[in-house]
Amino acid sequence: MTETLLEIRGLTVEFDVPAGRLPAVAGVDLSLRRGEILALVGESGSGKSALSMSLVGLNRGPHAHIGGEVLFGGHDLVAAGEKELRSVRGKDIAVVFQDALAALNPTQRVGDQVAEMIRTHRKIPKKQARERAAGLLGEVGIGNPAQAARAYPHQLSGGMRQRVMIAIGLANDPAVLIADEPTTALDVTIQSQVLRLLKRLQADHGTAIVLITHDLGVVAEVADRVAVMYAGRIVESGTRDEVLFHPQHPYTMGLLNSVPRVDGPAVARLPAIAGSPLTGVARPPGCAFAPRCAFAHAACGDAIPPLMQRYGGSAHLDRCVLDRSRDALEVTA
Amino acid sequence: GVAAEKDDASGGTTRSGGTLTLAIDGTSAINDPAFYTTLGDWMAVDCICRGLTFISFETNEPAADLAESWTVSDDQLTYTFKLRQGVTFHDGTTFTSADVLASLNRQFDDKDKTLPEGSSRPLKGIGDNLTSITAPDANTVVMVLKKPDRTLLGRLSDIGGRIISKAALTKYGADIGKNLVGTGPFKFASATSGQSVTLEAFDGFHKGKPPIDRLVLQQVTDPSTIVSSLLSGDISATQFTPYSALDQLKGDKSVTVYDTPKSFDAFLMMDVRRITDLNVRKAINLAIDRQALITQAFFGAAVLPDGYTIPPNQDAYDATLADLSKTDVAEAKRLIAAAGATGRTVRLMAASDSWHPKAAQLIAQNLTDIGLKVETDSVDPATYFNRLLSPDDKFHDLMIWERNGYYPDADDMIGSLAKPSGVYGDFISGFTTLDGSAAYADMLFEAKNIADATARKARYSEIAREWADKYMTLSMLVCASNPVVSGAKVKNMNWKALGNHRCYMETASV
Amino acid sequence: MKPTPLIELEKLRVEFGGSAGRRVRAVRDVDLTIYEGETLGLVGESGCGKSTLGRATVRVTEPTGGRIRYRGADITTMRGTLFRSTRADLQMVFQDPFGSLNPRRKIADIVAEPLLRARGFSASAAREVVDDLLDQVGLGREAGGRRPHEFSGGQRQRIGIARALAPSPRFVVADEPVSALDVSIQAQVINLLSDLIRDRGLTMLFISHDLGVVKHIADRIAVMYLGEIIEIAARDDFFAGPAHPYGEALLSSVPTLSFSPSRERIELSGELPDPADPPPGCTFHTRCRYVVDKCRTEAPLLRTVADGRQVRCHLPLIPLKGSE
Amino acid sequence: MSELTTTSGLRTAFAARRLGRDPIAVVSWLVVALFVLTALIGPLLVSADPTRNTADALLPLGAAGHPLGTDDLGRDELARMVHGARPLLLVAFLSTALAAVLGIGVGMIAGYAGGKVEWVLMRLMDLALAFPSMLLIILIVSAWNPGVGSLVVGIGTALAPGLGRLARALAAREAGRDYVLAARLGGTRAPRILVQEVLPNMAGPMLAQVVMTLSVAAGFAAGLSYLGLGIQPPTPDWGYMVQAGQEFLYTAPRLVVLPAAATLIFVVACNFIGDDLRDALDPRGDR
Amino acid sequence: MRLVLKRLAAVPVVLLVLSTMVFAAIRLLPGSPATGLAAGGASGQATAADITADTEKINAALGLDKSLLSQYGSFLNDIVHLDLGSSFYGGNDITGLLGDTLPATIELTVAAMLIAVLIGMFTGVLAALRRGTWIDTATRTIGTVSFSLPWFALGVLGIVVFGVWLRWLPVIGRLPNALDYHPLTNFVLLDAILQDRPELIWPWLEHLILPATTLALSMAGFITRIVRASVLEVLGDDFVRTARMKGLSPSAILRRHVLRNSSLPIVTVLGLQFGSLLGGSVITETVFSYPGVGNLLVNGILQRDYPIVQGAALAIALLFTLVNVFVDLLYLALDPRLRKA
Ligand SMILES: Nc1ncnc2c1ncn2[C@@H]1O[C@H](COP(=O)(O)OP(=O)(O)OP(=O)(O)O)[C@@H](O)[C@H]1O
Ligand SMILES: Nc1ncnc2c1ncn2[C@@H]1O[C@H](COP(=O)(O)OP(=O)(O)OP(=O)(O)O)[C@@H](O)[C@H]1O
Ligand SMILES: [Mg+2]
Ligand SMILES: [Mg+2]
Repeated sequence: MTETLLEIRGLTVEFDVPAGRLPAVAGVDLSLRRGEILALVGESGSGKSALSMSLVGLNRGPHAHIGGEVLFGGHDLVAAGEKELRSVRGKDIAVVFQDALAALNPTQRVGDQVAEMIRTHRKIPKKQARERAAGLLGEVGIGNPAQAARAYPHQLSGGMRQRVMIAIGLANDPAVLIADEPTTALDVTIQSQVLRLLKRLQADHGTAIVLITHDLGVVAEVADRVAVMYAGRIVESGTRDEVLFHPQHPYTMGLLNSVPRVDGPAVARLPAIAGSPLTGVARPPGCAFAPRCAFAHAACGDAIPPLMQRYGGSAHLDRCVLDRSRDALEVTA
Repeated sequence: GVAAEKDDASGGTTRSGGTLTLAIDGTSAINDPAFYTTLGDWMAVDCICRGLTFISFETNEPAADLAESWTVSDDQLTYTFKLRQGVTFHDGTTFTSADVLASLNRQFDDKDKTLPEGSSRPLKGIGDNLTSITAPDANTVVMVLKKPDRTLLGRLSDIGGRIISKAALTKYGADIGKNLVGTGPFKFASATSGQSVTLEAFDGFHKGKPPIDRLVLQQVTDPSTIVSSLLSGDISATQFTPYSALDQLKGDKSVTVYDTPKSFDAFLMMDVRRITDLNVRKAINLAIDRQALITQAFFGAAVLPDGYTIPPNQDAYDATLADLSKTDVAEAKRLIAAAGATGRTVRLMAASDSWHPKAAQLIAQNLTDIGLKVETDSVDPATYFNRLLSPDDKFHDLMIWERNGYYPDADDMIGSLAKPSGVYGDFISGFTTLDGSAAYADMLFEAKNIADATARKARYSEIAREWADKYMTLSMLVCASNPVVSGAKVKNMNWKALGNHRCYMETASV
Repeated sequence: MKPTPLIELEKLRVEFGGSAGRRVRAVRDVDLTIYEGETLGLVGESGCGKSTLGRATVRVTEPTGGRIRYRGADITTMRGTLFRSTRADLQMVFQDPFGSLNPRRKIADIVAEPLLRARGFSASAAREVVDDLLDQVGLGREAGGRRPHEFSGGQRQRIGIARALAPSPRFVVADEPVSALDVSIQAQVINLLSDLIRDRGLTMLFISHDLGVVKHIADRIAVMYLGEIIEIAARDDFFAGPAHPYGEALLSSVPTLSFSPSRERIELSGELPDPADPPPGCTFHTRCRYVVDKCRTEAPLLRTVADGRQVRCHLPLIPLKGSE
Repeated sequence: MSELTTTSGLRTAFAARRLGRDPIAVVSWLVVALFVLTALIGPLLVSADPTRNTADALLPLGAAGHPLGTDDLGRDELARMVHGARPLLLVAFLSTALAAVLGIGVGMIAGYAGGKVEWVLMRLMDLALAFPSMLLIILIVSAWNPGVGSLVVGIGTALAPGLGRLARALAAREAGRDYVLAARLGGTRAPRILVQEVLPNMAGPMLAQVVMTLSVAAGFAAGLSYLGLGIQPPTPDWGYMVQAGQEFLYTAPRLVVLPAAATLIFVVACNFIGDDLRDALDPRGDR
Repeated sequence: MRLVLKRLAAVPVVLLVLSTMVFAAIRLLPGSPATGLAAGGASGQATAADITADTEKINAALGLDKSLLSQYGSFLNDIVHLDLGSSFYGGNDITGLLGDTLPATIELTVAAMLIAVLIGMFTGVLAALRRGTWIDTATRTIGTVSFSLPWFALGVLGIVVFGVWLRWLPVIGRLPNALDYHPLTNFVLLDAILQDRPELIWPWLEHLILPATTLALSMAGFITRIVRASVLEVLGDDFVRTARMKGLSPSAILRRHVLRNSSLPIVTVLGLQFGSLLGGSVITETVFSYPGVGNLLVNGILQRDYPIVQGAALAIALLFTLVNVFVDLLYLALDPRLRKA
């Protein structure tokens, strides 16, 4: 549980957009350890996908500018050439995308799509790859794997498709699996099936998973560690229990409070965060959350606060300059 | 290049083999002397079948062909033809008088069983004048006429007079056009409508097997393609060359341009029912700038119509008629003004192919210049025909048209143009509605039978002058040629015949 | 006080698709009453027919069969001017904050449209109402001069709400109005809706697949499965314990923010069957853990159980009324 | 269309910026403007009569008084080129307008109405599309007297279904949009919905397609005149001039090249403009 | 399978309506063939009475004197019996004529299609992959220009350059006249194999190159544009990202994922474009004196030969319909999503 697989240092991702240069990821330091599930949470546009895609250069392009370091097995993936990255992609680091229907080739049988993943990194005969693919489909809980392997994506239900995506992700037993909102498009009943599957596979294979989600319930369910993102930066990180039940950053607190919960009593008004998330090109000089923060004072606007440990465990970091009584802000668990 | 002075059919006929391709205007793949479809199809008939007489267009006199000789009775009514012996048809049968009767009967009798639907019988007129046609023996045919007809021998050389194998007629009946069998130098091989007719040299041709192996008549409709394919060698020869290309072709060594006789009439028909005032018609005639037509519409391949409707290559050509086609714009203007026709609208119709639209534009200009208002209408040939022949057509007052001499005789030109009951006199110009027109039928009949050539020519000139002076239903534009061009390798081709849309390729080689 | 029915659906049916072979029966003979002043939460899995039911209720989708009554009057086949003015009483708020506003029109025009068309307001009279509305939904009246692309998702949803409220409707169908929004924004919009319901005495059909959201806004809950209503219960009763095995599974699947995530989960096997080819008998039997033979052949009826809740199950988890 | 020009905000500003960015497109806009200008006022500027025959036939380029020489009938080629722009542009614009009115009208109604109305209208369009346009136009045009009128009707009718298809697809997409539903809920009647909600939102791609259609129509107009089914002589017209000049392909190629090139340039420019409009107005282009 | 049958079942209906339209359109053409026929046959000696009589006789023979309705009835009846009537000029059997010409047109248009697709695919993919570079701009510009080129201009240009100046290629016809060819299927390539006459192939190709390329060039420009757009669209699709995530090389992504999916919109366009190809063949065949249906049609129109125009128009429409059915089926084969039913 302690070996660091992936070390992210000062990662920045910027996109050229009509209005200028958009800092989607504005300097992120993060590490992923072997076998853990790290949840990356944050609202839409906070840079979760941009961060994770840049790990394996999937968002490289003429209008994307990626900076910083991503150290994996002693190599810096940010500086790595396309060719080198190709040998990492799918083999050591795989990705499960959110919209499985769009992410699967509509004109190719799913079995072949799984087999292709295998054959890209291991030179084995087609037939063998197909068998292995069917095996994988069985492993991700598809009832009749042989038949499903011959199906086209549209012939499968949403849950099935997501399982196929996961099968593709796990095909080469990668060390890291990035799951970008793997259950957001699914119904709750299916979502719980898929989450359980992920958890089981992670346990069986020892894969480290970066789970991207904006659903705090999902985080509570499966994550070992949590990193909360806001406007391209990590504002708080720590173990699941530390972040969810002893949040330090006002944003995390606000987020937790505004979730309408099924457990607990119905309330007349949800404690919402005012305003809307920052997604534009222009960023304030200080704390990006300050304009929405109920506790903000003058100092918040001066400089971007550093991510640091203040209370609780040594690995519980947050990016807030406020010194205040935690008890007053405690979330009722 | 230009044809050398003496490059004729008279050269030696050594067999060269090979394929000669002629570009034609079109083909319906029906080759039947009693059924007209296109000029091209009749060129094929010309090659497959031969008639009792033959006009080579080297001279204007009918010569013996399948009839070896003939005698004419003193009353000019009985013609006795001695048939050539030892001639075989392409199907192997021997040529006899029975074939002659069977073939000519298709022209004379509209009830003949072997006539296809919609057939046209070019020799119908001979049939109407016929008392009997009999075959006393296998080698003799006797025709007895009602009234004398000096043009009979000439007209028998026409396409309509071609002799078909009786056996084939019996076998194919009305379908003979798809399987024509004659005695000509080429036998029918295959044909596809809209594309080509393929003929093969006939070993048993009575004047000897032609030098070439194969003759293909290939439809090429696009004028620029005709020029290009002559230059590229895809086409061996054609008489459908666009006039505008002549200068260029003359300068190109890969082709030969022949100085074809100016044998067809280009003219402007006037509908007297619409342009009722003779002086207006005369003014129109005087207004036309024929020199401009020669240079701009025919690119020099035409001459002034000095003989009125008789082209210069014919015996009855009389240059003293030149004043009938003179140009005098001042006089024309005066006539128009005097008739009170200034500003009047006249409609000018022309077909949209070949030289017609260009002539229409030039003439429209001339007529505008004398104070008329002209509406020009260029329509495709089929529509043109329809309008021309439709008695209640409201589209035209003036029509540009042409007449080819299919056999070289004045009767085929002025005879048919001035005849009041003919197409030209009736449908087109309404000449038949004018006082005194009826007399022209008899006058023309009488003239054509004058035996003495000089007297005949004089009579034709009189008729022409009077017809023009009194009626002016037809304004001659020019006498023009169908410009024949061939590839430089083509030798000994009868280009004079080709210039009259007649196809005699038995001596040609490639 | 006995509640008065505002909307009554009788055997409402909506089918899609042309030829007989593949007709999707999206809504199958639904009987439902929505009472004056209440908010009815409609939940169910994706594709079960929630939106179709909502749309058919206000007749943006024409029902294939059954009746719709509004304040006792049958509006199922009503046409013409009368219908247009009646329907202005019935409005909708849509899910997609981007697709539900015409990008080429000004906010004020969008919101004023129903006033001008259905209520016969003059332009200036409408303008006043619009300004008030924009203030009420928290955008401010100066927003009226701008166009949709200048607003964020949450703001657009407020515009959509303002438009729906413009003709002073009595009944609003809110079709997943917050599911496209981020949690922080979602809470704002839910609060806004609750306020409006309270202040204006609105009756609402609130469609959502998020039980948490429904819990905070609805008075009663209706659960839909494959085109049918399988359970209707008062909010608190439902969350205390659903009467239908499906409701039970649904509720237990929701991931919760709790210390002990390992609370008992009822895992449903399989997924929603093809709505063009629903299973015989009880449509839920293919995934039900309590299934008995009867369920496979005989379709259960919607019956009333204790507390006045209704459930469509042969073996409801709450005893049938009177059988206690 | 006015909707397009009045739309303020980012989108239009962005679109306007794009419009000017591509140099080929800028040139194309200028070319089309120039052609339209030529057709409108050009004839007033050249003094020579384009239909006046003279004896000076086939004068070469740069001949005295005839900068572009003369044609086979001695008419000033410059005057003919300038006057010849009119019929082509007239036919192209009118037939495109006809196609647009027919196609967009029918397609929009079909796409919005759906159901049986759509089925019937679309089958009608399919029928027209079952004939290659050229065949359809030839059949229509040859049934009338050749001229501007029959060309416009023929080309307009033949090109309408193409626009109709797109219009239907776009209208159907819009018809499914929630804001259309909202308008219906708000009591807006169908005709107003079509004009106010649907049409402005399909105007972008539609406009691009209409400009493309303009180029196709110009091509057809020239082609038909070339076949002799179009504008009749002596009226100068580029298509007919190409056909009439083809005789002189080897001797006076300019008689073909000038009108053919003018037609080509116009058609190409329309296509580039269409491309440019599509890029600029296509919502996907905003990404 | 059901979809396939459904598509095929619609063909007769389409044909019926097509024939009706053709029938109606043809009757709108001005002028009657009968007077033309009569006039053509009439030598200068014929009298007006002859022509009137002939015209009536011809009209009766052609059935043109009957009411439109009864003409329509017998027309439909004949069509059902695959009898398209016979030419007014000499009674050639139209079915036979189509048998002669249709294969030639199919050869021409299919060859043109192949050339166009090859060129268009190559340049389109290239432009898409090099998006925004000068290659892209150049390809698009050339594509647009060639797309705008009128067929007649291209054809004439080809003839002048390759036929007359360079003398590389023949400029008219389908096979050399000197060659003996006895059609079996009338598809030269097929016959060359069936009759074991390989010497037919080169002359055939030689004659095909110019007209087919003429037709193809303008279409290639169009295909380039479609391919470029389509490839760009697919390149932006999520599954391409998945393929990249798998570590596939760009060329493998192109081959295995992009091409097939981007061919879908291209295929639909091809069906429609085949129509413009057929329209273009009318002009191209005339320019090259190529013995196809287009040529037949133009002749028929110029001669007012209704049965030929009717037959040729029907054949073209039929070919077009069949190609579109084929395209639909191809689409079904390429896109498994449509096979759900
Ligand atoms: N390829 C791109 N080009 C331009 N901008 C981009 C691109 N990808 C992402 N962005 C922008 O970068 C910011 C961060 O996007 P990202 O997709 O990482 O957000 P996210 O946290 O994953 O949000 P969501 O929950 O909606 O998936 C957003 O403002 C987005 O619009
Ligand atoms: N216009 C339509 N045409 C054909 N089928 C439709 C149409 N609208 C909906 N359906 C089908 O009807 C069924 C119910 O759809 P509906 O949109 O009502 O479900 P829903 O419960 O709202 O789902 P979601 O939660 O995904 O919005 C689905 O199977 C859907 O595919
Ligand atoms: Mg994301
Ligand atoms: Mg829905």
